[in-house]
Amino acid sequence: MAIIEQPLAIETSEAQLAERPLGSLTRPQGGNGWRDWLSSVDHKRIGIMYGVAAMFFFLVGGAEALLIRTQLAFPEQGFLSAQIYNEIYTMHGLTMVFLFVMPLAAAFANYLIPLQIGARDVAFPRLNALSFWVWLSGAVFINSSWLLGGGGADCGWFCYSPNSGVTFSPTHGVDFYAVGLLIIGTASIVSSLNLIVTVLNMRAPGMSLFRMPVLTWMLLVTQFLLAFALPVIVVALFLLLFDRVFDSQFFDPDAGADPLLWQHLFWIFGHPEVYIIILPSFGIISEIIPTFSRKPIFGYSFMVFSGIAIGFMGWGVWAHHMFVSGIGPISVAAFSLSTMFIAVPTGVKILNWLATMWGGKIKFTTAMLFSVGTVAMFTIGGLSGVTHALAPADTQQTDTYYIVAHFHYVIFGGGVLGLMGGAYFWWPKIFGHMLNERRGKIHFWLMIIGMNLTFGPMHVLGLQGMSRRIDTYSAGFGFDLWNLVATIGAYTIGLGVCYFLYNAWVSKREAKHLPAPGPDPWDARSLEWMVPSPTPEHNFDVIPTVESQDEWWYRKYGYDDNHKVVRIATVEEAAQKGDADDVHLPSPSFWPLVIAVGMPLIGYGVIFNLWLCVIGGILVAGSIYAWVLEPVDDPDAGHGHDDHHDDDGGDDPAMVGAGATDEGEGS
Amino acid sequence: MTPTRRRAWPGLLILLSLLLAGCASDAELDTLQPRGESARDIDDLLDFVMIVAGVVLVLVVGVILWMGWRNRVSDYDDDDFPAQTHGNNALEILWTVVPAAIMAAVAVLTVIAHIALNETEANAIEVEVDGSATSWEPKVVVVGQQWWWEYRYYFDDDVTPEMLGDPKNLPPADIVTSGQMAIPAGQEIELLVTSRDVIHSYWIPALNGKRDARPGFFSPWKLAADEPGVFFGQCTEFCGVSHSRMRMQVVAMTDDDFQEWIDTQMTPAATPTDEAAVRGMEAFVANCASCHLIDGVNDDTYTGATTQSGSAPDLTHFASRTTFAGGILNTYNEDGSLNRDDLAAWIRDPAAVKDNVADGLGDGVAPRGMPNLGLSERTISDLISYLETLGPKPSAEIIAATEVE
Amino acid sequence: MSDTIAETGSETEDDHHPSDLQYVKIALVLGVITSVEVFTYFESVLDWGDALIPSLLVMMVVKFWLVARMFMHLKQDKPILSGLFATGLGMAIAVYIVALLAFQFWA
Amino acid sequence: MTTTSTVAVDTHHDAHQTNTGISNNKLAMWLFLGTECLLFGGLISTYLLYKTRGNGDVLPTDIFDIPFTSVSSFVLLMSSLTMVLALSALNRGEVERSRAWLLTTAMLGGVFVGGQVYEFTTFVREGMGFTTNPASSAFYTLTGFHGVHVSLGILMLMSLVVASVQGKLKAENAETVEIIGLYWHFVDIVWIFIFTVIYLIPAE
Amino acid sequence: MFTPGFKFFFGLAMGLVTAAVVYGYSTGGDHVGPLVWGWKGGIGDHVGYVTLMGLGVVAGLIAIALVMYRDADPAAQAHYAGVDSIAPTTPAAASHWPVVAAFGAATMAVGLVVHSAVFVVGLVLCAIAAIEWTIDAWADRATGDPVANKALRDRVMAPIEIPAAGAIAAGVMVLASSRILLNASANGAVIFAGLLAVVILGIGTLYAAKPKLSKNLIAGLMLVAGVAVIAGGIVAAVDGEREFERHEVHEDGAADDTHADE
Ligand code: HEA
Ligand code: HEA
Ligand code: HEC
Ligand code: CUA
Ligand SMILES: [Cu+2]
Repeated sequence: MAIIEQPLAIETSEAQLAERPLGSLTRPQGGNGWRDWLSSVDHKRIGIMYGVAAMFFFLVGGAEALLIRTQLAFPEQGFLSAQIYNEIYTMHGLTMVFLFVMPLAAAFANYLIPLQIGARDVAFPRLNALSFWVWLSGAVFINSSWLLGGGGADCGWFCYSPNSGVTFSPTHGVDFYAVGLLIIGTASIVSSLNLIVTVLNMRAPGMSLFRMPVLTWMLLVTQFLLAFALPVIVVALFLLLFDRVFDSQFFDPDAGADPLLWQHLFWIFGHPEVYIIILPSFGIISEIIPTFSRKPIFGYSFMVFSGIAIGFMGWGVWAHHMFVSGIGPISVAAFSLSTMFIAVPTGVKILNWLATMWGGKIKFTTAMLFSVGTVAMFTIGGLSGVTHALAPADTQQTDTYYIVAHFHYVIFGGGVLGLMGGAYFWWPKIFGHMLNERRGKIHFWLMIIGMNLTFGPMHVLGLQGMSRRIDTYSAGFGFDLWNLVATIGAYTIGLGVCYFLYNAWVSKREAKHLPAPGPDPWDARSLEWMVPSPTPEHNFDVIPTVESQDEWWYRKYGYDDNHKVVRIATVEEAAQKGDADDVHLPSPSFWPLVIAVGMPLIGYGVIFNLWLCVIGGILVAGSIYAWVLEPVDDPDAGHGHDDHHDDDGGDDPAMVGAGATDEGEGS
Repeated sequence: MTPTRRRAWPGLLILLSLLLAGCASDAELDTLQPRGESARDIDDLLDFVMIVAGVVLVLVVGVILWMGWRNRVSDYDDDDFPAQTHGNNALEILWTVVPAAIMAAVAVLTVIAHIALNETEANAIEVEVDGSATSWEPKVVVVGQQWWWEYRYYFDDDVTPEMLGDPKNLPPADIVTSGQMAIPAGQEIELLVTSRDVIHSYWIPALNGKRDARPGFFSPWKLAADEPGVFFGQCTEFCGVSHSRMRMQVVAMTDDDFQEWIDTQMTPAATPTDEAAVRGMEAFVANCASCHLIDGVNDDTYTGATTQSGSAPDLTHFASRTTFAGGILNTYNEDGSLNRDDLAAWIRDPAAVKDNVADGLGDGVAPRGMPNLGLSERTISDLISYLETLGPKPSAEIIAATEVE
Repeated sequence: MSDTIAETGSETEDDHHPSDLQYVKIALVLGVITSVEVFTYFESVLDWGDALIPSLLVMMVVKFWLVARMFMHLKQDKPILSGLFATGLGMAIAVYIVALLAFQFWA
Repeated sequence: MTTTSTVAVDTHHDAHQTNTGISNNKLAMWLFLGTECLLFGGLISTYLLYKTRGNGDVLPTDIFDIPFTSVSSFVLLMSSLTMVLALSALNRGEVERSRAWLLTTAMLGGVFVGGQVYEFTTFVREGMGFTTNPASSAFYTLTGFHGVHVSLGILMLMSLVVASVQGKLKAENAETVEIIGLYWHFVDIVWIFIFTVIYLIPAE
Repeated sequence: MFTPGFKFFFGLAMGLVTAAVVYGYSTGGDHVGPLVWGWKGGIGDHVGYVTLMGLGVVAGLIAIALVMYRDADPAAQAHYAGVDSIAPTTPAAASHWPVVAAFGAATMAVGLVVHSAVFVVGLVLCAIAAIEWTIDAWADRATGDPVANKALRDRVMAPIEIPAAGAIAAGVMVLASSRILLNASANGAVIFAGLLAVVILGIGTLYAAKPKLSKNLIAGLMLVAGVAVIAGGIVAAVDGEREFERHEVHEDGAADDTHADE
């Protein structure tokens, strides 16, 4: 595969190995084989692995979506049984949110943050690997419920109690849901701390916070949201798990418990979560639109502050998911109002993108098409969101397909399209060759037509009264036509997705006959474009000193006396060569992977047999200590030691602290 | 050019589809055709917001299209740059303030509608209960359970959550029915919505928005129908395997019809005379009485159903209802005859008609839904004959209007 | 948050951590407050009336603040650390108070 | 320019040239503590919401043993003192003294957890189990999570003691001790909160 | 090809898996359950089966890892180093684990007669000795270089030994003190807990204040205190807990579990 053939800077010599006759316990060294991906701590490789895994789960979640749509194509179909349908849509929601969009955003965050801020790696490279592997083990875990748990979770992605209790959901599906999300949540918390520290601490000289690219800013806000929102669902999941496994009484109404507790905890997490989904995409298109409008982003600081404002306001609106739950009219009114005003900072962003394009020279590359599509589609979704924000109106809309339409427009139209645009944009940087543009545009049109065909009619269905989460519907409610259209649309998206994969495959083959794209194929603006494509393992030969926002652009262009833009350097002159060979890099490690194997063992243990927990626990605890005892920088790695900024915190038992605590929560 | 023109049509599609939705006539759950005060308030609010949203959408998409047309270039050349504007504070403040102002206006209307939706009026009406005139403030206790709705009418008491106590063990009511709620038209009906197991949601789109039925709690809600008629509904909170088949209806009647309905419902079940029906009653006592109640048959021994929710539909006036099994099946055929086929299918194997979790359960696990009792065809036929005697057959119009597919 | 953190921070930087004796004194203060807290439990000693809950909360906050400021060195450390922690703490307090309000916890 | 300016005035090793002047580890720990606030906040709110939901059975507030819990609270408070003394000793390079304080801190933590085991056992014996009612479930979950945090803290402290005995804990490593200390103090302030809000403020 | 490490762990894995299967069938496993991890059929006694099987799988995985990485294979090392062979080494020092194992066995025997807890302690001791001993033995012969062998041993064992030692120390403290507290009266518990804390604080302060003070004195004090606590704990555990009064059901009855949400 394309990814695995990445050239690497470090080569191991046999003589070095012989100096340390420690057999398998030898610290892994960098290399090119598949095994080196397992132990890699390179943020770029980890980013790529996140991306590949996310795309895989996109296919899984998409296949589930197609099953849903096939079942709903016609009234009264028995293609899927009601029980299977419930499991499928639940797993569809979970897969898409936790196993596709979030990791895909994490892929961009991992790959791009260090490059955009001019760093060699993230603050804690091994912890970064840990996040990925633990996330992956959680992802596999939650899906293993199809085989081991007697079916997937069947309670909907927000899994309201008491329907999620053992009485009403007796298979292990919900246990897998709880444990799986705990594992994934732990991984995401760790990764968010890592990335926050990276942005705060590892910026290149001169890269002040307000010179950072908007993408880095949005990713930073996203990481803060993750760091603060995930602990809340961690609490909720523990309560659920304790109820199911240890018979506690948190959600049993007969014992006097209140089912609303779950709803509050879930949505306190859940609403920030939707901004976690959208903000990376906002950041991505904030890089693409200026590049292909040949203008700087309009109102940089407004963009940044509105992102921060969204981040904060996102914490005060959660109960808009509970307008009909019976939280009382005063709460409803308060949350209804707070929700409406979140349209304001979001609107600022939309309008600033338009202003960026205004008067620009717009080149419709695939990436640009996706970005503009994102703006338009997100606006549709955002506006239907505003109609939900009116609590009285929402009493008609909630739990209907109108909601389904809203969130697919914002998630798919806003989030996924933006991420796709990002893929086209950074593909050459990551893989060293372009994705074919002509096919890319076909891909775009398939996606945008498909999504409007799929989700557009859902507005109508919802307003006509079609409930969501129903495995089938009767003829005669006026649902037939639009459901069929939606199904056709879904298959159109499916075609688009396949076409994208085809494009990726063929573009890779074609690339051999095409000239290399060079460091800066798009005439772009931020620091990652000053290093060769694909990015060398050490990122920067010399850490650049930053003097302005859009630093890379200003290294290429300046103004003449008439304030007209003139080129002052060619890309070749300004870019780095990527040939430094004395850069010190953090050493690979296997322990993250081992910990990631231990986590699901603990999980299975909680569900099936506590003794498995003991084994998993020993594995995890042992690996944490082994990790701590292993020096950050392998003394045997034999490389020049220069301006080393990276510190893994590895030899600090403090990090055991962080790790061990999460671990404690996970067991 | 082509791409830009095509980009127009997503927006158009939505507008167009909204129009179409408004015209759809067979959409019984349509939220855009309000038939009651609350639903109309909501609809008015939505209309206004839809216009605002439409304008914003047209503006945003319009600007995108315009720029795609005006500013498009096919390639860049080294010294051809547009003016490098970095921002414009006045403009940006403007488009912070204007949306905020629009939202503030929307907020005012929202709050007004919200208050209207949560107010109840005092509207006692005169009904005759057991031969004595009673002033009744129309109020119905709505109880959800997997996967059907029960309605309880208390005519004498002041119905409050305190008086009702535990939803799993409600005080005896004057009328207990299921699937179809009868109400007097033109009156505001207060509801107390609750559940005996998981969360459900009560929703009659033509009359009002929805309200969750939360186990252990009574949520106040209301609805009103302008005219007599039948209004369909669907449980909208996911509640397990047959969530999609948990439906309901509201039948709004003239005052006279409503009084007549009360009278029927207050009469205990007649003892059958027909031979098959007598056998059916015996079969009922033998097989069904552990869950179902028929007033005059097993009300002295009945202490609740052996189901997870502790309840099963009250069958005392079964034949007076035109739908059964959570509002998915018709009790009567179009020609007015008893729908023996569906009834037989139901009693033969309920799970085959409507998924449930009632068969093959381990010890001590209570069923959710009605189990397959393994009855012989003959017993089934007898039972149906008996069920037919339970209450008067509704009028042909009602049968036609309430028909489900 | 700005990139001047390093510079501005450095001004508060150079004052030294408290001495051991100061730590012991702080611990004594903490201990005394705790004793007062505990004594509220024995109502016979002193009837606090309506002031009970407010005073308990105030004492709690003082203890919390003392430990965070002095033992955890927020006082000497860069303000960004206080900022980060306060964000989490403030967010938690705000969000959960609102949630409890929605439950009519104080009604 | 940020990296070139002031760095490591008080940090004890100068390896880190970070934008904030704070080492990655310390920054990460503080952030982590920030997120922990939301975790404990959730558990505390759950308990507050449920503290009267006894379903007719014993409530935690019925059987609290305030005198005993007061002693526990003192113990934890004093362990914060010994923790900070350990750090301050190590900062001065007094390895032995610092080890003594670390061990003392760990042992005081042990007494606290022992006290918690005792408390839980008495409560169970008195008829309030984990599954008795929502209030008891919430109580054990909250204090249990805190107890697990303390226990992990003890484990970290013991690891430091081992490192110290092996001669690996020197003044250069003071920041490690500081960071673990931060965690320890945080666990202490969570208890300060719990002690007042859960134990001392009477139920209704 | 197959290194000593691989052979050792692979053998161990086979033994454990076989043991698990045998154990599973002998404790009520049916059909192919014990062979297929309970996929079809029962596995018998869960605890034993899962423990044995789990350890077996872990050993198997280690074995695979070892062979994959050409672990500690003197021939491989020699190949890398470019020499013909590496001189075999003999263990540096005699092992003290047999003594521990013997002690553990004796404790088990005593435990059989006295109390099951004692038996468990013995069992744990034996297990520890067995593991440590095997690893030592393995590491001693792993490569041709005693320093490397030591490093090897430490890489395997230190990550387990350090947390285990810490956990045991803390665990003993927690267990012993809580037993004593449970044995005391309610007021006694308060006093004891306070006293214990004061003693710890006192010794700590003493040690910290006068690090130069005779090491023996401090060590002695600590030993005395430690032994006192452990002994107290054992005595208290044997003596049992004090009498507890089961609480009556809360009179004001069910918490308001029904109310409107107004
Ligand atoms: C990417 C994810 C994402 C995003 C960004 C949003 C954004 C918004 N969402 Fe959405 N939402 C979801 C994902 C998202 N949502 C999901 C997944 C659900 C369902 C969960 C479930 O039940 O399973 C949901 C459900 C949901 C509900 C609950 C519905 C219900 O179940 O009853 C509500 C209610 O208020 C709501 C509101 C909003 C609002 C007001 C915004 C705002 O942020 C939108 C703001 C944007 C605009 C308004 C457009 C641009 C603005 C302008 C051009 C300026 C001018 C505009 C005006 C003056 C109006 N959303
Ligand atoms: C990131 C979030 C995300 C994304 C991208 C999507 C994408 C899609 N969603 Fe999803 N959806 C949710 C999040 C998301 N959804 C959530 C949170 C819910 C709520 C769940 C709940 O109620 O609990 C939901 C619910 C939901 C429903 C409502 C179910 C119900 O209430 O009963 C429907 C119905 O049509 C639907 C459809 C689709 C479709 C057609 C797509 C399409 O865009 C998918 C396109 C992708 C493909 C078509 C994949 C193509 C792949 C292939 C063709 C290859 C397949 C082959 C192999 C596996 C080798 N979704
Ligand atoms: C273990 C409990 C149980 C037993 C026994 C039982 N039922 Fe039911 N029955 C139910 C439940 C629960 C429902 C509601 C199911 C639904 O709508 O999903 C129901 C629904 C019905 C309905 C539809 C009522 C309505 O108004 O929607 C009929 C008719 C019925 N049962 C008849 C019978 C007959 C006849 C028997 C005996 C032969 C019987 N039941 C035995 C539990 C039971
Ligand atoms: Cu009841 Cu859905
Ligand atoms: Cu939301």
